[in-house]
Amino acid sequence: MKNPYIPYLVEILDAWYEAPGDRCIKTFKVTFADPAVWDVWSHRPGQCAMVGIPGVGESMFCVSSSPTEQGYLRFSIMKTGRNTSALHELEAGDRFYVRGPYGNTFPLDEWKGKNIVTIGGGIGQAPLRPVIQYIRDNRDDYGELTVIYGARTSADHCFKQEFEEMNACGDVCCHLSIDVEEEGWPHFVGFVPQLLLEAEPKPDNAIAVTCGPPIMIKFVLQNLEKLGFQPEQVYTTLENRMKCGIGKCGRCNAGPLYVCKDGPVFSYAQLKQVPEAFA
Amino acid sequence: MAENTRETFEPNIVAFLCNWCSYAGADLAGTSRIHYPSNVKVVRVMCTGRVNPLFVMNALQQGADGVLVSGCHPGDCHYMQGNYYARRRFTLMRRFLEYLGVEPARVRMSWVSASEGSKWKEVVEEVVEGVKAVGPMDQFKRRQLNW
Amino acid sequence: MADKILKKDKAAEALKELSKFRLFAPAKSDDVVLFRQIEDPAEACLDYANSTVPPKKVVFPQTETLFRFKLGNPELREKNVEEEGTTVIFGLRPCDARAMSIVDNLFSWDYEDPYYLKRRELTTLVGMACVTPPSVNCFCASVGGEPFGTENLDLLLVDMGEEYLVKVLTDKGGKLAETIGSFMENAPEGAAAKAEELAGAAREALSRSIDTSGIEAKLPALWDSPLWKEVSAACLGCGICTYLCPTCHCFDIQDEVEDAEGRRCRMWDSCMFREYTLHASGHNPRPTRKERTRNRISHKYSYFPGKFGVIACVGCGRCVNLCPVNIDILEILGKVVEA
Amino acid sequence: MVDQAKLREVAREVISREDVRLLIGYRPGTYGFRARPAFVESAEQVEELVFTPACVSNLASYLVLEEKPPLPRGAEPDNRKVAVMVKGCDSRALVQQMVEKAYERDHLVVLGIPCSGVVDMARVEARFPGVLSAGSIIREGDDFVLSFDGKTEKVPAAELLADKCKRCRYPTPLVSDIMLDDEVERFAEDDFSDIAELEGKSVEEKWAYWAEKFSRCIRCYSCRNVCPMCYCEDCILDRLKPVWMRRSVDISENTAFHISRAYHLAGRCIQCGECARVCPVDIPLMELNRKFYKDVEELYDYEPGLSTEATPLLSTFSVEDREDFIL
Amino acid sequence: MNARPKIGVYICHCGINIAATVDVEEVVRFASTLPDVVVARNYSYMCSDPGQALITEDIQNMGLNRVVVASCSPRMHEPTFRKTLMSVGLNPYFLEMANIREQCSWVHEDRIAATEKAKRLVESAVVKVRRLEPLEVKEVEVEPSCLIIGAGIAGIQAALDIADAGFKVYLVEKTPSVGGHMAQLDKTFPTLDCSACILTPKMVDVANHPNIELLTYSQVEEISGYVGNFDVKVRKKSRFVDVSKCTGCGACAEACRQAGRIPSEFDEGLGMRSCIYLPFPQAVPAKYTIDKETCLFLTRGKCGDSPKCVEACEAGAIDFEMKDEMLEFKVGTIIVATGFDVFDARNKPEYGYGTYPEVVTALEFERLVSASGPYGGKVVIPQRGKKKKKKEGEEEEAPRVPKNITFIQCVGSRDKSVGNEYCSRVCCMYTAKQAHLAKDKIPDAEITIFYMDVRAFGKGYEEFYDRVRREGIRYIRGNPSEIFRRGDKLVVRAEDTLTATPMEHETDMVVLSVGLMPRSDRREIIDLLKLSSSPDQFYLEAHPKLRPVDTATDGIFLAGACQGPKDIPDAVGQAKGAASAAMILMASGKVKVEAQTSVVDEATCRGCGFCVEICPYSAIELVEVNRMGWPVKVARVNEALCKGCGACAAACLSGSIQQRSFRDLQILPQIEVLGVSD
Repeated sequence: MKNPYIPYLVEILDAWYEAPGDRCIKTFKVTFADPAVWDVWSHRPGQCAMVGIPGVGESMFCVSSSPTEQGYLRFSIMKTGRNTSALHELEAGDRFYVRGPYGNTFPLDEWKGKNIVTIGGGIGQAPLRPVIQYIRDNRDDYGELTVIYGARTSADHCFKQEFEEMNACGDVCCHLSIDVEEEGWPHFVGFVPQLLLEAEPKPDNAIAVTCGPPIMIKFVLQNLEKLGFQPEQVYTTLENRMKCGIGKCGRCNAGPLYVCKDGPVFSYAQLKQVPEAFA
Repeated sequence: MAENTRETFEPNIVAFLCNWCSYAGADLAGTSRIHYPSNVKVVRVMCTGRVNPLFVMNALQQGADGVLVSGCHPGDCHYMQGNYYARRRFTLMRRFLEYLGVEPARVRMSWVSASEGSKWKEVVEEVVEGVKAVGPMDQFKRRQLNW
Repeated sequence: MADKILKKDKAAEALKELSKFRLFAPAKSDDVVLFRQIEDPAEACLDYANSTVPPKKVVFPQTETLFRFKLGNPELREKNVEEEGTTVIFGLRPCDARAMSIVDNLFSWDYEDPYYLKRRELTTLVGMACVTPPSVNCFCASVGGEPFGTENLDLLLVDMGEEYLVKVLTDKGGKLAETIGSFMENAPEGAAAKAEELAGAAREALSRSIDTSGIEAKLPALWDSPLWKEVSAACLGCGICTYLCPTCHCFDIQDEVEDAEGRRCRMWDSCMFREYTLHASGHNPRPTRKERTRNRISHKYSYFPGKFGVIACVGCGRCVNLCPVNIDILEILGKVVEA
Repeated sequence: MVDQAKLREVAREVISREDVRLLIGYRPGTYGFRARPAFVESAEQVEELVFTPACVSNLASYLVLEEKPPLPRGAEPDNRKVAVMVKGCDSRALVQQMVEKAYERDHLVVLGIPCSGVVDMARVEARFPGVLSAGSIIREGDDFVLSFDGKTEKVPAAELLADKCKRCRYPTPLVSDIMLDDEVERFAEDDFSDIAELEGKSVEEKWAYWAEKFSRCIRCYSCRNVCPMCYCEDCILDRLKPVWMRRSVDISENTAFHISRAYHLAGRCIQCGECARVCPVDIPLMELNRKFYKDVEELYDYEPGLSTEATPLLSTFSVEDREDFIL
Repeated sequence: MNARPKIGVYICHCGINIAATVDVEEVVRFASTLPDVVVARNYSYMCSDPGQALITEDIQNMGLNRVVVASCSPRMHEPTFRKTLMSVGLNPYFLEMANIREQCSWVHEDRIAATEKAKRLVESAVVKVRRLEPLEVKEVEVEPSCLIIGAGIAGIQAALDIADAGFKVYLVEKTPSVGGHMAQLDKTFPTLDCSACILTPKMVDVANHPNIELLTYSQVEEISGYVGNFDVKVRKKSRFVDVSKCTGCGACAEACRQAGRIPSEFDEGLGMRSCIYLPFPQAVPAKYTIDKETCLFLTRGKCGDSPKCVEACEAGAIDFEMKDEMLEFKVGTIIVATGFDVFDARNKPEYGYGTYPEVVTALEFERLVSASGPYGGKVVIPQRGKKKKKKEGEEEEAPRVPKNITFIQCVGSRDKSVGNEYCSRVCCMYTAKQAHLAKDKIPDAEITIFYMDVRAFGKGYEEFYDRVRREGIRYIRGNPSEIFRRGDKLVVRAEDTLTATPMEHETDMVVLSVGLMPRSDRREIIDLLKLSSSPDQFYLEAHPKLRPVDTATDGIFLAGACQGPKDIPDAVGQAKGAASAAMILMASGKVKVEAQTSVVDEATCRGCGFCVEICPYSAIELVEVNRMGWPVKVARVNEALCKGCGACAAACLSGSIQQRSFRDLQILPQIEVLGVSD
């Protein structure tokens, strides 16, 4: 069995900024330096990988591309610390290391035939992107797809072109927002939980998936409850500090859960049992 | 590089020099073409007051055989007091390191003014000779990360 | 293999023989007993209560290289544990041996940890039964252990006064016994019975105990209990209880670089440290020592048993003996039981 | 020795005050002769309070150890005072903490305990091994009287006394609001002969001595965490940016850790001895701190923790400071 | 967003200055292997235009964002290359230099060793430049006004110069009149000009100058801010006299019930004044002031049936209800000219000052010999403490004229026993002057001067000293040990150190040449302005040689004897220097502040204040901030005051205060590189 601590070398095919600022977000499109790795690599939406540079460190990120996107992986990374700063310095042609895929996945098979609502805020859209992409690539298997997304300003919106393209395509019902008024912004102004009430998705035969900052999640969950969603219908991902990614180092535990192994995807019903999950 | 023996041992010394006096003094040694050993490598700081005594520890850990801190003569500090603070800090740190078993010859301090190019040479020579006499600093070195 | 006798005056020779392997045995540094690699049998101190630092570090070193790298070179060189060769831990207490089997669950769960497991495979455990409890705070019997426990041991030595009774417990143990066979003789009739007697007495001599049944289920219910604030108030947030715990296994991973060469290594970490859960954003899911203490106890007595079916505590008493402010896990568990 | 009834009575009064939120004292430990910190928030809890020669902890540490998780929006911080029991040595920590502006004097209610010495618990436990049931230690003249399991034993104080007490210069608290007993006269002198002896060894001997000690260090940070003077929000030794010291445990990094720790206490250590007491692997940490202490006293005639008006040692200088080693 | 560091390394041959000893090609090869180095080049003269063009072209073509120049000392060309970077829009602080000439090629002979060292120095510059951050050179505006504290001759001169240059001056004087000590003097040495004659015109000028706001009887209470922008609060003490109405006629003083009972400060207590008084006849402003410490009405609430002064004042200027007034204004610069105190001779009890009326201080002697003084310029033994209001018809006891006068020099100077090691610089000369004046007034007097050394270093001084000696004044080298009374004489016991003979010298009068002392209230100014003192307790200048009028704080200057003992020409000279230094700032209107300043990470600062204590510029203060709901104290740096020495950074235990461009994060990698043995 392969040593799980040894990462694979990847090469950056393309890299671009999604959002500016001190905590800017950069997307990397990468492929394995050794194409043979593709034979053993298979990930599902929601799964994560340890991304890093020897000499700097490693951090866990969700794979922000869907397995239906062939030949590359995508990671959208916000600059927050030492490792992410080093990663942000990289450009197309540069290389870094990836190991994984780790953790569980969104139960997309179980969700077949249902209406799916994704509710994302800021960089929280990164784990939702593969869900949306996967559904769009398997459009007939699912009902309505509603995408609700907001960020602080229009510049902070991740994956801008893709939303435009979705709106144009019409296979997705897209609701966008920014926190404060901006000239020329044609969509909603306000926080994501309000946008959710505005969009008013129906709970029948539906699944809601939400990712974003903790404060947003808190109010989204409240509002989903208002809209009639049951805890079993609501999914989210947890993000704790991780070191090993494979359920050994103990760092990511939230109560009895090893977020890296048992998660990152959890239903709200599950998390309600674990008080530390929202700590 | 080959193993250092006592005879061929060329110590490596990291020096912290204040911009206004000692660094200028070392520059003057250069302009005056005063030759001295090449063992001392300089980190320029604005004032010896900036030099944290823990820098000594880092240098020794990294493999330096000695450390020199040099600044303005008392009363001449460009920032009035920095060298006085440094003097206290290094007096204590040096005694402490000696207490741990680090030869005092490895932790030196000097006052070299901008006009003392020849003193800089003497200081360098004395520090290098002093460290040569006590040999390489191995005990505290970080273990080598052999590839 | 039948039980053997190792006369105490032969023990040094036997150790000398074993030192051809990577031999770890208790040794004294000032008054502190530690497991150290032994070259000279005279260094070993078999007449000890218990080691301050458990022998877990032999199989789970405090700092361990995972792989090495050169900056600018894509190649990563994996640490080869195999090279360390056969390892013997001589004279460890049954609780510490049992602790390793508990930790095995973790390192072999789902992903197998190649470093730990390889080292476990290479290591033979020679136990030393506790004829008298090493400390007043021993409570192994409350958590599934025994002063003469054999779980996970390859050989067990029982101090019979002038000699050690050597019980061979596994094939691995048998092999090791063979290498020192020439220093041993067959155990006389009645030795086993005498050992049984000693075992009984040792069990009797354990002065502390706790009824652990029901704790696993009870702990989650006590999430918001005021008891956590009470028992953690004095906590200093240091790593003594976890670093000296034979079952604690948390680690950090960091890269170290020196002059363009480097290594990725892991090192012990402690859930009692503030930085352990601290996010880069400054948010800390376990913001105070109260939450950290609750997690430590819950992990050992609820989460771990929930996942692996066994309490992650062997009752060695180290955390009680060495806590600078007398935070006492048995007192905490007592409060949990009462609550 | 402090009258226990009086101690409780005073404590009751203090904790009943509206402007006091917490009283930190001592209570009996869970086994043997131990005593441990007590955190009293109501008058009912004072019954468990004690002060005996087993009360080794320096409670001043808790004044700076309290963690402050984010306060919920709109919540007001509880600004009421904290009452704390301090021995002579401990009181110096309060003074030094105030020199370093950790809090204002009126944040505290100090219950001073003139102290004729505490025991070294390791010596007690080595002398009376296997005592589980609560035993007690009291001071009677030149002896400690230990009672346990129905027995009473008298031991000359010197045999069990903690090392720091054998050199205690300030047995009576230097700062207090309520003194719980009569002043204790200085009963010991500190000539730093222990340090001088080590200083007298060769560099090789010194290095060997310390290397052996430092090699045992497991970097549990108990010495740092227990120290009443170590309370940085974010210790540089935990930092990754920059890395002052690696987390890996080996002789080089361990030595660096101990140098850094001791240097950061130069002119600040008040000799409570807690670091050495808590070290699980018996590294003689006070021999490090005391080296600085000795030098600081010799060179700068400075003792930390004596006056709240003092200027921190390394934040000041004298033009006349010695510089005989400077080229 | 972070741009990845793209470093260009430029290695200069400096003709053969570097290339002869350092294998430049080899250093280039080495540099190009270092992480993040995009390009490494060498050139014969990097500082030449084509050399700089190499750098600017690479910045533009290759997108370099960090530059290392390995050449001569940064003290030489750092400004040059900073400008090079700026010229193509790169922040000038993205430059690091490796000094491979002065500190390498010129001082080492062995080519291999020098090359190895050059490589390490370049590597050290590369790892540092990689972590440098862009800095902004800030400028602050300078308010075109100056506060001058103290209106002695130094303050007056500085005020006039600055005002004449067209800048606003606030001249603040604590006492009711300008003039200071110089106004008390009779003649000045060595020219024997009348002190008042040369001073009073200037005093009048400051009062009348349109650009000077003269604030006498006023005290500075608060100063905040920094160079160019100081906020000043001044307390204008109440004179209880409406200066707009007071005509200075003096009727009030004559009428005062206490007239002649209050010792006059100006006359050193030898003369008397009223409670309402003009310090001296030529005082400016010529307005009366009521001394609230002694005025019966103000101390007891009652002065006979009604205060006589009120009755006497025809202008109705007296107002007992008058309150102190607070003034607030902004200035760009400050000159401190607070002067000196004279040594209190009571601290040398062996000389019997205060015990024997025949023992006077030199300043008292000035008042004695001054024609405007209490004895009309007669040299007499003053009748101290006897000056009760004489009864009607009572014969006044005539003061005794001394026939033998003895001067003792170095009283309170060059004297470790009183803590003053310094020479007061003026005593030798004023003693000679006073001896001359005494001889002039009492030609048959025997005059003796005890001295340690005579220091006559100024222009015309030695000549004057010579002249005085030739006048028959006896100089005895020796420091008297004691003075005691024998009959109606005083006996000075001393040793003539030139002949090594002990002696007793009988005399009628002793004049103690007291030295100059720092002001007894100097702490107030030190606290107000955060000034430092030198070991002699006078205010400390920024540099003893090159910045003698500057203080450590930008925009604050020293003039006159507050910085150290000075005679009048020196005080005036320094005042003009301070004025010109202040005017440079005000004329340019802007001042650049240091960019490599310290900065605090408020999230981790524990507020211990070590840095606050340590900062020689008082640039750091503790402020309360909210940390997740909790009020905590943290250090904060005033960047306009910080000079970038970094002493705070080395003092901070938690590494929370860092110096820009010299952060731990930037220095530690250098140590890592340089520490490695080759």
